Amino acid sequence: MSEQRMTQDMAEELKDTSDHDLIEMHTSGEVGETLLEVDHVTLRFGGVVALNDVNFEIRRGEILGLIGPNGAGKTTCFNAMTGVYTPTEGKIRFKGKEIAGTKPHKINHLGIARTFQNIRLFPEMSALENVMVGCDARHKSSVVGVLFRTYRVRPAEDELPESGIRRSLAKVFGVSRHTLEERAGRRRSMELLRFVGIADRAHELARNLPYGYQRRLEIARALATEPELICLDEPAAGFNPAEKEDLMGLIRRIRDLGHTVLVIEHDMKLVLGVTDRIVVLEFGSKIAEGTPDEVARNPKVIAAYLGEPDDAA
Amino acid sequence: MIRSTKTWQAVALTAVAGLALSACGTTDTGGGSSGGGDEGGDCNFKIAAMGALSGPNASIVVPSVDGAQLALDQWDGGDCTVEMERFDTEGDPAKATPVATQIAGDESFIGVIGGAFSGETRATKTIYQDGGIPMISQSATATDLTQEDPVEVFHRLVPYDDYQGAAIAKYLTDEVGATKVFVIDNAEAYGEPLADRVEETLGDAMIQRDKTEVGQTDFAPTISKIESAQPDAIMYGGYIAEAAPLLKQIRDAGIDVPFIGGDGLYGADFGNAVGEAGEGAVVMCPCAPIDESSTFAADFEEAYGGAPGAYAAEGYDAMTVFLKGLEDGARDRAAMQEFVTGYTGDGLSKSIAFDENGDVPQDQVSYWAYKNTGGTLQPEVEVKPAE
Amino acid sequence: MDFDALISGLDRHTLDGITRGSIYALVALGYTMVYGVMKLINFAHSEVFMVGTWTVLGVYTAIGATSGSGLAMVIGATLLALIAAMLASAGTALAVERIAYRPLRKKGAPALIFLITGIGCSMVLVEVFGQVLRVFFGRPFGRVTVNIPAVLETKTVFTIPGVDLAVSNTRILIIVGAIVMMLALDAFVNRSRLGRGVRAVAQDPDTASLMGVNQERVIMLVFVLGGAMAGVAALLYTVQYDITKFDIGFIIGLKAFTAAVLGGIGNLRGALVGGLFLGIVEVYASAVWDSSWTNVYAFVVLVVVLMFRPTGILGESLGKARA
Amino acid sequence: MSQILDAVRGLALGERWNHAPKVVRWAVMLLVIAFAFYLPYLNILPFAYIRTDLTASGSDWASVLFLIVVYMIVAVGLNVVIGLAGLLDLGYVGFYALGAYSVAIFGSTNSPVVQALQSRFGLSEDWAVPFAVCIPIAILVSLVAGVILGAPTLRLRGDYLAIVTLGFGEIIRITFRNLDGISNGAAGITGVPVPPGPETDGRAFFNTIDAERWYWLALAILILLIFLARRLEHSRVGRAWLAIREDEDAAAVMGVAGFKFKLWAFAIGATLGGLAGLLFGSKQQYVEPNAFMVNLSFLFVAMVVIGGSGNIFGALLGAFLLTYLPERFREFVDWRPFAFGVALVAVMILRPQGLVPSRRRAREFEDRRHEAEEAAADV
Repeated sequence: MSEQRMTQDMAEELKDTSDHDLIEMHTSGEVGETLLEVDHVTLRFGGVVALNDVNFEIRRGEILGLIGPNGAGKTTCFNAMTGVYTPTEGKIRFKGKEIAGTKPHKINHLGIARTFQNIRLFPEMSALENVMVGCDARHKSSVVGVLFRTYRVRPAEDELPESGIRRSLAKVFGVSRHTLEERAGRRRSMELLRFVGIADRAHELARNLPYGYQRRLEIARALATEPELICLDEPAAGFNPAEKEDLMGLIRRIRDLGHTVLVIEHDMKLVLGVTDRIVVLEFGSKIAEGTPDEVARNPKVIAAYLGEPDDAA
Repeated sequence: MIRSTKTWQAVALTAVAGLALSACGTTDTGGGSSGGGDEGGDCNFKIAAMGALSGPNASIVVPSVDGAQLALDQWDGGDCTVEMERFDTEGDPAKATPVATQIAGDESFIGVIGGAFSGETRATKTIYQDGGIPMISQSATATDLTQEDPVEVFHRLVPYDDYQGAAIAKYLTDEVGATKVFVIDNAEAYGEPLADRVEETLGDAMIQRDKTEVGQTDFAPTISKIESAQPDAIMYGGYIAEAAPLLKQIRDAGIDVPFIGGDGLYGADFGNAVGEAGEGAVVMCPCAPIDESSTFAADFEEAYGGAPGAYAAEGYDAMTVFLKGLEDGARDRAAMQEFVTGYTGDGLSKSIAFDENGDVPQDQVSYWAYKNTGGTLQPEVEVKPAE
Repeated sequence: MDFDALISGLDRHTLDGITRGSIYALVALGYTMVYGVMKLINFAHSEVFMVGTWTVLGVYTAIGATSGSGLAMVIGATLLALIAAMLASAGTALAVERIAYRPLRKKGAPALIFLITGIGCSMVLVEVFGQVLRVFFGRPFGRVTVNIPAVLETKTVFTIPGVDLAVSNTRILIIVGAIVMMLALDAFVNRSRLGRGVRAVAQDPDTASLMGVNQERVIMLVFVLGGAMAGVAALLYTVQYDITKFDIGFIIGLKAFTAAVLGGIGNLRGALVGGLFLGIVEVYASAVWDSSWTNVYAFVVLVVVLMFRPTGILGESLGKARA
Repeated sequence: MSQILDAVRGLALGERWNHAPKVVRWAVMLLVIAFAFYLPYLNILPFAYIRTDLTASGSDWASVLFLIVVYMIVAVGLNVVIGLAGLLDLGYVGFYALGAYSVAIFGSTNSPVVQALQSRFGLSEDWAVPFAVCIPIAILVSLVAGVILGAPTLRLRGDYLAIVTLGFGEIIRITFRNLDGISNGAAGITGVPVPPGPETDGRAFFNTIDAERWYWLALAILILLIFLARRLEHSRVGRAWLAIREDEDAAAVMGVAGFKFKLWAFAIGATLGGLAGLLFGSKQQYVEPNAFMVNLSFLFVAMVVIGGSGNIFGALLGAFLLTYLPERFREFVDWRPFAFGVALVAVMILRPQGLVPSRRRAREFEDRRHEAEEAAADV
């Protein structure tokens, strides 16, 4: 769809026709089964041990928190899980399949998406386009298909154009997959923007959005790739308490859509408030694992966070 | 200014002729100018000079076009008004084709002087053939222009490179007495076939061949090949820009054997570029020394402020042939074509005639070896390769 | 194909290659320094070199130095030409920076714009010598090759015993000159306070400016230094080849840029390694085959090296190494 | 100049265009296209002054128009590579050369390859690969060359890619120049075939004199290509290119197969370059290696950048200006390269975002300028 058309369609899109069907995850797996497995992973850089025999799992449908003081190895662990680093020892498996050595975009296709601690949007694309890039990850139209509209599909009744001739043509020749995907991607992206609460500025360049919007846009973009596991890297960084409260709600709603959520966070209060389970790292080793209550009572954890059990950084 | 009013008229005329699009072909503007010719009797023509008038190779072309202009200025046309228009191609075939299409489409042009280089001539001769306009080239020497798919309209005042290669080889064996010649070329459309032909004619008298690159200034690999080959003469097919550093490095390496090049080195620039290292270097050229009794050199110097450069005499001759055609009553392209093809007469550079391909007849092919003496090229000996 | 010629004359070809490569390396320094600090390919740098060669000609003409002048004249003229060429080239580089790049920097233009502007500057400088100056002053300006008097006449100084390799005075001057200038520059960048500023900006412009390094001054400095090195290259070039021409910078610039990338752009020692490597490869290959494929040799080597070492032989060390 | 541009901006053409009804937009577009086809005959004052054949020593207007359109095709292709995918290709002339040489090597009876085929299979001396077959050959050759060049080099970072592609362009030219047995070496190949067509006035339909037919052919192809390029731009593919240009790592994490799409950009660019070369070689009926020097690559990049990188219409304008102006002002002969250089620098300094930047790029530019100003103010 052309840039010009966007302006015309804007009004229609802004209408709040909340339609969760569009963005709900439909997975075949069962809640509670192991989704991602960090199996005794050790990671060394030269002589430095960044991760030391870390071992935990993420179960489908839960919100898992990964916490630890600065330099505990949270982000390293996170990067290993998303394929940036390959473990020196041990395995990381996603749905039983080892992911070490898989290229980043393939990992995304497997069903893992992430956000970045220091926001990395596509600054010169609009918010909507940012999310559409995410949707495109699940789309199939090829360069040839886009150019010549070769791949035709028989559209469902409600996808047919309204006017007479076009409708008959579409009935006879079908509609190109590109057109359908484009239309669906657009609607889904708008719905996601609505879901994270920034639809009002969908057509603004990402770089011009306020900080909070950018953070939420990153989440929308990651959700657009239909991930079974979404990893949020310090999503509350720079948020005020009210925003954090909103974010907690958003994280729960993400889980309700059918995603499994991994949250890496500094902020104990947020993590304790939103997660189902928590893994605590310190100096590259796992020191505790359990429900928020268990973890909050764990003396090792309290020692690690000594003096700042309510880290509001 | 006059021209622009004329243009206005022409444009207005065609504009009035209206938007009857189908009626105006591509020649509409040109047709207008030729219509304007009616005001000065029936002999009002233009002659085009096409070549590299700008760019790095302009110095080889501009003197010949100036020479043509001089011939026109000295001509007493009687009823005839003839203008010469200069068309710059930068020596680039791609830029030459729009020019050629323009000239061929404008009926007021009755002849073309050029193309100056072989590449642009190759690219445009079919256009001129389609337009039926005779061309006389002052300096395009590639063999294939006339030897492979020749066109009727093409004529040239210089013999083609096969002869030049033979002339160089003949000079090397007869005048230098060389038996071990090292042949170098610049891998370009001019130098390579020339060197090929030298190699062919020399036969066993050539010991080694090497190629260089245009724009190259460090010839160390070639020098070391020369050193180990121990030749008694060196031939280079290429242009001045590379010949100058090459020759300097040959001399710096202490190799003192005779050095000879083709007409790509001909011109005052050679002496300027090569300096003292060029002393005694020989340049073979199809250009005969201009008759001392002629006032051409003086006239040229007066008009253009410098000694006649490369092919100035040929340019002068090319124009003269067309002007003689007009004197003879040729009033359209076909008549001019017929006149040029059958033309014989003494020119400034040589006695002029064209064979069936538009070439210099074999028995008239003649070259001169020029020796670089004190920075200028002095005629040394005439070489007739066809004998 | 003639591998015997290569093997039998290996010493000779290596010396030829080092000579050729020394000039590449000196010119490559300009590309590499500017790139290291600004992440910008300065396409006008080839013309900075070209201006240097004309300056040498100008100095020789002005003081009447010709080949066969006395020893005092030779040394005096060469030194004067060296200084003048360094000044002229540095001045040209600085002028390009001030007139063309600085306004773009102020407007925060993307890299591509700098590139096109550089190409434009290069065209302007070429045409100044090929056209503008010719119109006003006539010869020797114009689009023809011009002889520069061989003030320092080529003489064999000594022969390396054993391999029977004659080494001439001009070669010694080129190789020693290039290496000395390289070492001096390297020492300057690594030891001096100004040099530290250069490295700081190369590594992290933001932090550097927080630390009080004046970025504008550093940028000026690298243009001046790179230009001066091109001036040195210009003198050495004229000593060896005795000519100049309005468009002489193009091919040297192309090769020097290739050399800079080959060695690791942004890395001063990389420029030296890349230059020498490229020079030697070209000469070796030309000895085995012929020179009409020179550019193909150069670029094939470049592609092969980059495939195995994506940031060049020595990597990018003036700035931080980026993945 | 900027005042004029501001005045033009004041008309808010873009806004009006966007709010105009679809019918009006279509009508205007059709009118523009019709006008483009009519251009060779343009003789109405004062518009006729844009013609290049009015002054003495001018060149044929239709031929110039043809060259402009060929370069526009190049610009559309290069815009995909540079403007959209953000890959700096300084060797684009290589693909242009490949297109031209493909049709010459397979379609001309003077080509050594055709002659070898003739003698090998006992074919007549008039036999050559038909023009219609040469087109897919040329497209395929350039496409494959794009992939072959892209596959090993696209993993390199931007500036490295620039020099490697530049080298590629040179390698292509030198190879064609040196391989006498395939491309007839430095002399080039004459008799490059032209598209078939009914004979008129005893000449082939596509001949060397009636250049406007070539122009119309090229224009039709250009319009088709613009249409296709816009389809790509506003699709999953175009978004992937932009995302890669913006932040390649983030794009990969979002599931964009960076290498694949970069390779596609390269291959599409190469194909368009080859197609333009094919048209050029065929109209010229003669190809020679010196027509494909490095400088042409720089010219191509300048076209895309000066018009406004990332915007097809900017690239078209750039191609038009840089081809047309030197032809229109032929009377300045030797001053043209100098003027060209000065103009290039001046335009870039005065309007670094290009003459018609994409709206996206323009915004980006404003922001960066503010940043630069703020940074300057801080110091």
